[in-house]
Amino acid sequence: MSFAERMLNIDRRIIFVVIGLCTLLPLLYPVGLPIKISQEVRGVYDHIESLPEHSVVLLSLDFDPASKPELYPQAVAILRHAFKKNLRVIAMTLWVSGTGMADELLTKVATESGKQRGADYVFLGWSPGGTAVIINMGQDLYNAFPSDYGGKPTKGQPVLEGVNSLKDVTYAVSLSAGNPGVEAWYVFGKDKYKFELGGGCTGVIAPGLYPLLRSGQLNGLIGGLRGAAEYESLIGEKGRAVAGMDAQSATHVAIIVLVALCNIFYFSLRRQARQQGSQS
Amino acid sequence: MDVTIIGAWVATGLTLFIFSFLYKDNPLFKLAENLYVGVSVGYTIVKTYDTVIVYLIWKPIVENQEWTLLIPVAIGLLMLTRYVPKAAWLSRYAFAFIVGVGAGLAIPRTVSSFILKQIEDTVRPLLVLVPGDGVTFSWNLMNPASSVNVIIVLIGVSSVLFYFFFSVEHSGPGKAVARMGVLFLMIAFGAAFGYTVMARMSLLIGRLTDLIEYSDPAYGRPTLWLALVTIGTLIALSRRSRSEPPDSH
Amino acid sequence: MLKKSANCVPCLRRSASRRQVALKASSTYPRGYASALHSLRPCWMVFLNILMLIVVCGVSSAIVLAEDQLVAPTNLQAFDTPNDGGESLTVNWAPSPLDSPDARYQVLLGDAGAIDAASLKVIAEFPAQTRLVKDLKGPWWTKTAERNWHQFVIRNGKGVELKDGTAYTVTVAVLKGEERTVGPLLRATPAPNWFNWNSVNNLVLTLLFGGVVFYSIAQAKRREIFLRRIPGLDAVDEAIGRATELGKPILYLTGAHDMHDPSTIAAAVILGRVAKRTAAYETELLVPHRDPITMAVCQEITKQAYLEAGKPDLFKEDSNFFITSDQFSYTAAVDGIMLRKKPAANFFMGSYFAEALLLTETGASTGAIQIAGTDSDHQLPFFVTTCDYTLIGEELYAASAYLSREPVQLGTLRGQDIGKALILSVIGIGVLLATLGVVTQAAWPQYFLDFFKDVK
Amino acid sequence: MIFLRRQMPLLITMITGLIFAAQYYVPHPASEQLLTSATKWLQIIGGFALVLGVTSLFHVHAAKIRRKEAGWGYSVVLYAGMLGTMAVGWWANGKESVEGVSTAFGWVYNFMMVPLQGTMFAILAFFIASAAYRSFRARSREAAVLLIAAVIVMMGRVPLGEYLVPISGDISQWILNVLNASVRRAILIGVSLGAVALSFKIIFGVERSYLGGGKE
Repeated sequence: MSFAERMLNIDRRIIFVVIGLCTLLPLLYPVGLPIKISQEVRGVYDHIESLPEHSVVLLSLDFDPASKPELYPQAVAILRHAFKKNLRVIAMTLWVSGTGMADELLTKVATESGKQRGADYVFLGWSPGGTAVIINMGQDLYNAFPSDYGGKPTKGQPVLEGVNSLKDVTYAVSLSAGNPGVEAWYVFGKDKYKFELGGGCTGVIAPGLYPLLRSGQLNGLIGGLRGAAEYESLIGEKGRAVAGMDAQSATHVAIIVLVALCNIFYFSLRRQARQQGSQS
Repeated sequence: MDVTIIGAWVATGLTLFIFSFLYKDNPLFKLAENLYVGVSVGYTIVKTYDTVIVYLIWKPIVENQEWTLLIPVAIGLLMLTRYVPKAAWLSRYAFAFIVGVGAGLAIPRTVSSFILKQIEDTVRPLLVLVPGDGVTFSWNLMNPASSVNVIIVLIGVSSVLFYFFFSVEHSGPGKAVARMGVLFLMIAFGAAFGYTVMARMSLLIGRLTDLIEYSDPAYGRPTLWLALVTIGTLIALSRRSRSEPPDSH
Repeated sequence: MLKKSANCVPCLRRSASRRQVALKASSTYPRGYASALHSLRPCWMVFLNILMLIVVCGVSSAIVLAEDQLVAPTNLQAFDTPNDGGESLTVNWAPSPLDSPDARYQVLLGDAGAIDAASLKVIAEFPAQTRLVKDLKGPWWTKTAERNWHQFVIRNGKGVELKDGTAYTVTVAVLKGEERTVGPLLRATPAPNWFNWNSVNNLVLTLLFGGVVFYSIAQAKRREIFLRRIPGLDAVDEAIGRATELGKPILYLTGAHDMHDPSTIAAAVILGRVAKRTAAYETELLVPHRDPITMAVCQEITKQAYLEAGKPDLFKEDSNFFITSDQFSYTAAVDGIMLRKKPAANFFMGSYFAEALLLTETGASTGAIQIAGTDSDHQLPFFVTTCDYTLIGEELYAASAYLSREPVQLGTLRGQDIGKALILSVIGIGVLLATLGVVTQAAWPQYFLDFFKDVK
Repeated sequence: MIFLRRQMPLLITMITGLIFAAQYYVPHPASEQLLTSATKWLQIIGGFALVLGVTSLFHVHAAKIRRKEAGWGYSVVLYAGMLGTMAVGWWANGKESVEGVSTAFGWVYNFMMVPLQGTMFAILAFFIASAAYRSFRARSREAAVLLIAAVIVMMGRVPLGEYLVPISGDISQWILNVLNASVRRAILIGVSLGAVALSFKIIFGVERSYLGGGKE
């Protein structure tokens, strides 16, 4: 067995340890490298920045705990921004297992921003049907959500004054980890009810949303933890995402090194095989 | 506060049990995994009951006499006839309705959002009219709307569309176009690959951040103690299995 | 249908508004012009009207030029907004040479009985050079006025509450400094419409594509349809050959979904082909399953394949076996099989999630030839890097159609191909025309391009 | 009887499909009202579908426990988790928190479901790393292109990468915005054509696998 072969066949648990350390050490001893802001994230930020006070923003938290590390910081950053701008926030989720997380998140950010449920924001909770919920909200919001998360009737809540359907929403942001998510909000929402739409998503689905971004169907896109970190830097409140960026850097570099090693060993093995082939 | 401390211990323990899969598939992992499936099913049932039965059906009917809502309830109940072999065919009515409405809703909307909109943005002039300069060709790669990028997008869209074209043999000039399509595809897959790596690493970062938080003395350092317990159990288990037939992993 | 929907209410309004304009404009404007006022006209008439408006517009602006003082908006028209759900009115008026940055327009609205402009309410005010028809979205076939005309759509909102079937008085005033001149009072009635002509292109293209698909399916039922050979299938044969040489088994996975999913169906069809080969070469086949029903179906398919290969005695009932429906337990078990039995070839067909990488990585480490085919685009990068050959997305369906020769599958594939060819040509012609449009500054390419836009 | 079992469902699909496809082009309030009611119904039916989806799990694991199959103990854990969650859920009226104070249901959610689900996917990070070392090889020109693009994007998306190779950020932006977007667009168009064709086939009864229940 050659060196390359031996190296390729090492116990993979050694790699697990390496990657674990690459994550853990930067989290314990952060460096704080500067974060460049991309156009996509700025699209969402600038739009919220440009909205007049008391505009209605809809935040659909379409993710479950599996994507919490990526989308939770995005949600916190956008909410802080919206509350700072005194916008009215309608929050909801299309993913049943994300309901509790969305509720906890809203309560936390609203409390620190001194906002009142019912007056400054409302959490509609979850409703089954996915795309049907979006269409139904576009037709009549009170029909889709007769009551909010806490069981209070939605009709008559001060925060929803003048809002009858999605047509009365100025800006909607869907933070999604899959389907139903950003795409569904475009196809079944914006396409007909004509609100402006921004997106936030996990890294896995982000590349698939770029055609919609290019064609202006989305006016901005926050991709993954990196996107969240950019948004946190934009609003000047560094949180979990910025803190995670060093670890992200370290793991990426580690993966790149591993891929490089893999290919070096692979090609040296191939050359060996070819040499042996020509000798025999 | 006490409840939170117990919670921290439980959460840490379950997190570590699942991480133990990295060592190998073991009973601790299976325990956590099955608990996860059970809890999420239970959660879904409770949420569905609360949202659908209570707020979408019961209250509107009792408080506003919206009797028409009994129709979807009937359709929903038809769906459950799947479990009664003799009446299972009734469930077809429910599926026929859902699938029919779904297909009908999807057709025009898909055409509008994913076909027409996408064609519209691909069909752009190759030259731009700059006031004062007249008609120009812009070379700026960083501007997504520049002429050169418009051409690249055009080539990408056409060659990839051609690659998934099955009525024509990929030979002659077609072969070159298809090869171009494959190269474009590979670059896009590369981008997706990079992004997916980023996403998975972020998830790990998120979990480790929680574990670090739970190693705080305020919680009684559950991370430390439970890590020891998990490792100890794994060692004990592997000792026991060594005396038995060799493991599958 | 459409003509019929333009019955009583719009007719009433039409005659009322025609009278209004005629009163004021009879001396200056050609009579035929009034016909441009009704809202629910068919498209070809709109087009004719626009041509007429071009003429009218030239005449009127020449006249206005000769005057010096502030002139009321000319060619004012008010009518029910076409192609909508009602509760809305549209006002059009011609541009004036006095449309300078300091001039402003006001839109006024009141009850049907109003005879004095003073009793009307100002519902909007904007600079004179804004709200032009050309700034509005919408295809050319539903435009109600020339490109450089002004258009304002009155909708329900703050201070405005329009009711369908009720007539209203509408007018436009022009302001410049202290001066203010009010246009003629027009009457119009909002009404809901039964068809949205803005999306007629969507309807035509959808029907066209649907027709093409069914036509191709009918064709496929009658005669052979050509389908190019999928290179991945050669790789399949090659892998089975190598497994035979090495005397090692073949592992075949059908993915995470059940038999309702097209990807699983495709995987089952390809399994039939693989099983036929393994039967011919007398190679062992292992098919672990995640879904009992899929397992039963695949068992039948395998049996049939062995029968067709003339080796029914070699068929083993337990070559298809159920492990567990649980994602990661299944993965761990299959990884175990790979490490113990060291299959010479691994096939991953169908739909996969996060387990894909765990499976292919283990497979790669055992040195097996790996062939994947999946429509799960999020897992494709991993398959491409860890497998020797990957059927990408639609190629999986094409491979299955190629093997099964089923008319519905073949026809659908052909129909989609025609759709793609159409789109490719639209993109090609469109880019040329759009570029020509920029170079020559002509508006006519838009007549083609609008038809392939999503303009609502 | 055969009509009721076989043709009738197909007829329902066809009629509802055609109505709701046509609805898109009709702006009249009557058509909008139809859409409002139908989507409300779908919401409610969606709830039943969800229950249907999870109950198959009941059967599988109940059978396992009854027959005392290998690993039936884990099925008991699953049942315990499910029933326990349902009990606290109903006790708390299905709310994770009341006036910002967490309930027992919220506790189960926050300290069991969130870490369990989150960690399930976090372990994939390790497997990606190990696959990066053992299997991400440039075994063909295509795979080489893929890996190079991947490395650039990985560099360009983290601060350290941009710090080490400043241009990597711009290049990865360009790859995503132009190259990646064009490919995704072509895929999107292709997939949408497939989806529209499938919907047509469903409406006109050519595709009926959704009805299930074998070839009765």
